[in-house]
Amino acid sequence: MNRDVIVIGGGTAGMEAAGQLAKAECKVTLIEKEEEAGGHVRNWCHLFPDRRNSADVVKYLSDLINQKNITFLKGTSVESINKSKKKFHIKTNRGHEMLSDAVVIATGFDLFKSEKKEEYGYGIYNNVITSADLEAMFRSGDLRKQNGEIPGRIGFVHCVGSRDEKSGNLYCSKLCCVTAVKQAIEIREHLPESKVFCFYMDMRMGGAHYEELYMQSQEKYAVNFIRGKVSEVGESINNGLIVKVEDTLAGRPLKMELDMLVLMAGMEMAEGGRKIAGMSGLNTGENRFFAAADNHFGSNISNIKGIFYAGTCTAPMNITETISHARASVTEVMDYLKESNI
Amino acid sequence: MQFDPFVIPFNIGLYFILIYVITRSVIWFRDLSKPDKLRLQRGFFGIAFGMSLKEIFMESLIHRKILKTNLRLGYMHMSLAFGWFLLILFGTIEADIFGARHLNAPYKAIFFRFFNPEHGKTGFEAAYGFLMDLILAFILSGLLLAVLKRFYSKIVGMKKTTRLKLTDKIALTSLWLIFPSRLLAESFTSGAYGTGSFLTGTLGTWLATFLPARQMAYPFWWLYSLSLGTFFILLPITRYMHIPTELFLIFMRNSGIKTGDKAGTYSEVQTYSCSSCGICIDACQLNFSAGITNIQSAYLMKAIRNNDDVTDIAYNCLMCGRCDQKCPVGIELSPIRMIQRRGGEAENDIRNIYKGYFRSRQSVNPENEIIQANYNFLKEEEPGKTDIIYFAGCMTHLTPAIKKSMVKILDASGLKYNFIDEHGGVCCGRPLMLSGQDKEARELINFNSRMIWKSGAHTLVTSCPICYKVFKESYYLDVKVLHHTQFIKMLIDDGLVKMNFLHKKVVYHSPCDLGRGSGVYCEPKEVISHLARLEKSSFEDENSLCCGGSLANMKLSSSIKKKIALDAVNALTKNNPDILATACPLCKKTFSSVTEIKIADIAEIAAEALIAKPLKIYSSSHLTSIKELANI
Amino acid sequence: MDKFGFTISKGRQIDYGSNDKRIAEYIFEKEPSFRLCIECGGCAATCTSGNFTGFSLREINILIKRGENDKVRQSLKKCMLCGKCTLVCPRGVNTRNIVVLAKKAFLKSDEYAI
Amino acid sequence: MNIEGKRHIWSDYQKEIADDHFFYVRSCIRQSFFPGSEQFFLNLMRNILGKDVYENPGHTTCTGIGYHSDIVPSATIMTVIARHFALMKESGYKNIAISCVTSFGLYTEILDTWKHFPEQLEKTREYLFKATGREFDIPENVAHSSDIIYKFKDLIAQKAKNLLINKITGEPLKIVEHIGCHYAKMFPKSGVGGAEFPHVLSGMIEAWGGNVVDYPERRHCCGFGFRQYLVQANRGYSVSNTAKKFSSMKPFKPDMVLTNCPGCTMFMDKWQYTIKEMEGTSFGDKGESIPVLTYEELAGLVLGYNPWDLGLQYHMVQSEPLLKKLGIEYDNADKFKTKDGKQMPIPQNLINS
Repeated sequence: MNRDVIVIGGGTAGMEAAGQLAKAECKVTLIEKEEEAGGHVRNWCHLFPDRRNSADVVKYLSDLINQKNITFLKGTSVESINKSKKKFHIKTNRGHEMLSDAVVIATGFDLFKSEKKEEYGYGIYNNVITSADLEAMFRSGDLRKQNGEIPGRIGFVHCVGSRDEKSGNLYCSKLCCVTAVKQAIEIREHLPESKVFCFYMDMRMGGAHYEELYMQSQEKYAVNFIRGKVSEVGESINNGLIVKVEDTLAGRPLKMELDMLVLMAGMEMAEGGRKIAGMSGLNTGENRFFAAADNHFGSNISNIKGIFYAGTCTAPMNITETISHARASVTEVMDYLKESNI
Repeated sequence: MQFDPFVIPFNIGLYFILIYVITRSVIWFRDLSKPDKLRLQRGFFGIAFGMSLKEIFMESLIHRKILKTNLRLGYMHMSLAFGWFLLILFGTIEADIFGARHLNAPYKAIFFRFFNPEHGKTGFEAAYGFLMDLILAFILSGLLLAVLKRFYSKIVGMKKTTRLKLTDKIALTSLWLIFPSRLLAESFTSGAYGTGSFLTGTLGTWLATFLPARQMAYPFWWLYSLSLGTFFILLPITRYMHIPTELFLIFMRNSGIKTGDKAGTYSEVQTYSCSSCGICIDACQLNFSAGITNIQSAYLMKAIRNNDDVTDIAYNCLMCGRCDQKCPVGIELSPIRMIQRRGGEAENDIRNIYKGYFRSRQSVNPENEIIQANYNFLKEEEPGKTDIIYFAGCMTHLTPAIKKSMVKILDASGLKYNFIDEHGGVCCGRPLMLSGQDKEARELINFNSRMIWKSGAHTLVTSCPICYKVFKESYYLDVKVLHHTQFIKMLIDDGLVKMNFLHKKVVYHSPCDLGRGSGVYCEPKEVISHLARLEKSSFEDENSLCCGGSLANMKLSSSIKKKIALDAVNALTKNNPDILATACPLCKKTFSSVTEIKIADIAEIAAEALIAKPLKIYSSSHLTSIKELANI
Repeated sequence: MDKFGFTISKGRQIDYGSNDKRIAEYIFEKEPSFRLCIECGGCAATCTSGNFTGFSLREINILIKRGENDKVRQSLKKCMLCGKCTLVCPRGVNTRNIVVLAKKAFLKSDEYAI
Repeated sequence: MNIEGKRHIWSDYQKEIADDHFFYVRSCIRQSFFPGSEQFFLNLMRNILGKDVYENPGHTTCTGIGYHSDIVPSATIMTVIARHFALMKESGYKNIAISCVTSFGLYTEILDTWKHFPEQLEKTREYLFKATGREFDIPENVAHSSDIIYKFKDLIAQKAKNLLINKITGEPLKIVEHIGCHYAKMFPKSGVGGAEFPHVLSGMIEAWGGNVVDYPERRHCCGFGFRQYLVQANRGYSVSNTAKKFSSMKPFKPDMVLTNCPGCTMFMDKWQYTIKEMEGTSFGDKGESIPVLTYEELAGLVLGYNPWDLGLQYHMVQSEPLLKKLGIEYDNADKFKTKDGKQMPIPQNLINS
């Protein structure tokens, strides 16, 4: 069996797909634009809902791609994809020219650039940070304001760049709610004296154990939830952050001063994925993610025969779903290779 | 003159306690309400006196009720109380017969052996000495049980024993020391003089073989006197106050005095009558299902006596009334708890004067306009004229099956009725009462009363035992109040409805407010027997369990409530009935959430069994019992 | 002010920072299930008093948490403590105790005892 | 506060502002209440910066106040504005310079409407032609006059005689900038620096040596709100908003407020008087009220012009405390004199003087 498959993107989905393809005796080339595989998970500290160390997942994935059938190209991005007679020709920025029988696209997502929501003042007001910045603080174990003080009141703004026509993203990024709850709990653990407020539009706790985590955050960690989208952030004379929101459940506008504000940045189609869509003729949906051939039974299948999708390049997913989706893409690849007699 | 300084502690203690008890009784009597004073006077010079004496003998000395519930515990109490009583009685007689003269000071009887060391050598004297030793041995056997109970409560068949405060511990130690020190004092004296019977004589003779008995005796007589003196002086501020107080309680109860809804002499006497025997703890579902062991009635009584903040204890109770049923002293525990709830957090008003020997009465919280409830918003509507009012109750609206069943049955009966809270009614007021807010409850009661009165009905049927209890007890209505089980029973008896027999095994769970709370035990079971096969459970009638959903408890989390409910369901459904029947929407709802077994209200079973007949309005001449009601 | 024919209104904004949240803290401490409310409104929908008035335990719940106590103080008077709300609550909030505790907390705060 | 972040945003919102040859349209409020501002704008442009600014005597109100009060229908206002464009075309100008933020908002709104609904544009052409026989072109460049000052702010800074420094303390002046809502909140791309962190006024303040105060209610409306003020029953609502805004800036002790909108200047100025009358509250340091200046007035002070020539005396809140801080000499005797030295009546109830 000498079938070549190229996997574009070395995050969770790409690594899982590459690993499973290699197990199925394909010759896999895994292309990653960063210097290291692992994707976003590498930047996270602990994962919801059970708060396991993200390093566990990274280790699992790294072990998986450590196989003889896998060639890992780091620091590499795709320049062009062309198909002729069942063969895909791929050129990279480093001058590789490769042929393959099938391509798996696992370009993943980019976090919404929170500075686009200007009214929240990310990059302008000190101590307005993103969920990713907070994760970095958790990793360093040092949770402080920019001036070194310990924050007393911390707010979380849900749906930053999700469910927001103004951001151009109408969809729900699905993971931010539970991430906010997880991070709120972690803050309360790090700083037991702190008060934490989550500003949400809806609490979307759809996954397994999410609702339980939510309940725990209220019961055990006294996290406060205020239903309302933060409209704007300003600075008080003490450099505190004045947050304006409507408490929609009280039916009244509300303002409060916070020491730190965490923006729950949503997920967007990755820049890399967009480029590939542009150069390859792959269809994208209105939400800019890759459009799958069928929402129910073809979520790995693209409009070009032989190119398959894995993971969050098609829609926001959590790690569990990403890994399942990547495994499913392998099934699709194997079916395709068999049916096309490659 | 027979005297020795060692009798001084005993004498001080004895005269102190006598004077104290007299003073206290005068205060208690003075604080009684006028009618209660009259009752007590009548009771004292009437038949109640004899009843009381008998009860004092049976309960305070023999401890019949404890014996019935728990033989070993009863024996312990009996040996100590009855034994001590006999010891005093026969000791006094002994001193009277054999002493230097008649009518001796009490100490001469108590320390008879010391003052008459040579006594007991002749036949009759020896026989009497044998009797005295026998009594002492009887007491000591009980004491041994008591000591063992303190350290290992299962020995007397108790799962839990009460916890003690410091003065209790000192009093307990002195109590424990009384009889062993008497034993040793008498034994040494007997050993020295060669007297004494099978216990003191034998022990004394043996001790004299290796100890200087004559010299050893004296300190033990001191110890004996000291422990008695200490015990008497501490008695008013320890749980042992129950010994004298219980006598008052029995007299008062037999004279027809009731607890009422305010703190007063009777509630105080009851509080002091609690011996902390712990039977209420074993009976309490919060104890055996939820592991909560600090709120039971014994602790409430103790906390009231100690002037502690009782709020948490008072509110953390299902008010199921199981402890009331089991209390061997017959204290009205739930009414006393209700008084505490009404009092709110009035602990500041209870002043602990004279270090606990006297306490002023707990006063009820002053009303506070700021938080005083206000139900002015309720709009009175004109109810149509009717014979029967069906009042489903708030909870029943959450179990629509019950109200639909009742409507079906009422329709089938052909009686003229009005479903008065069909579109949502006003609460009956009992939940407010249970949280101590009687005045607010009264507003709702008045509102509902006016509605009922305006309808001209002669009968009020309710589906909810909570409503039933309050309608019966706190509404002043000229209507017959029936729980729907009673009403269905009447309909069946009168032949107004016909029922099929359902071939199903049914176990009946008696709701607290209907059973223990209102004494309605038979009708529900009779209705079930008429409709299906009624099976017995181990928790029938007075011994029935609480479902755990009780509105009376303000403190329990829903998970603990579920635990109680699960335990109760499991206990009731040991024999796998087809249906666990109840007669309360709250019980139904509580049980349903923890079990797969079908839980049904009796009304539902009845509605299922109902033989449909064409709707026709009976003329009232057909009615028998219902008609009679109209004539009341 | 009359000469202008209009006045400066106080504004409806909840000023969370300066509001008095001792009532909420008191209830949180004594009845932790107070935190579990997700404002579904089940309690208000089933409420016997809510049948007749705008009384809403859900609203009371949130106003106490935000320290908007004045309205709550008045609303609380309408509760009949019947307990239907406790039965319907999906989160096991001990709603009746919250009402009782809130009343108590108001009393205490009036006496400056909290 | 992170200025880098702001620069980043500003770079996203850089609009093109013409360099010369402006067709100037005046503001109803400004020419009535603060005539010195518009006068100085023309003076500055023509005489100091040497630009060509043309005013057409046939120019009218844009009817914006009527439009925002539901009196003037949109077809009418489009036609009125089209007529302005026609005058501009007839005068041979392609760059429009708008003095009023309300007008500016309407110009941008209407141009955007025409872009999305060309049939409306066609209709407007038809209406205008039928009514007046005129034809018009869409202007090549639409700028608010504050945009133009912003463009030349560095030139002004070079010629500055008084920088925005408190001469008494040596510290930069603390200046609140208030941007009219219709300047960029509707179309962020039409304003310098966008809607959230507009740079148009803060750029001037920084260039001329002052410090910008960012306070929590910076984005809040001045309180005018058109029909909120115009209907007397609603005026409480209008003044309440102003009170809220000033209460929020009060702790920062600003030395002055700089605005670019006629309504804002008027209401932030006059409501301070009203609030003081009603409640006795003033919002500046030491019980003073806060002077509210237009950008032209500030530019004039920076360039060393006589404050009375700039028309500062026509504000309700007088600028004397500010002038003292700036070290600008003035003669109170000249305050209310006409051009030819005649004494005018002196207004009552002025504050800060």
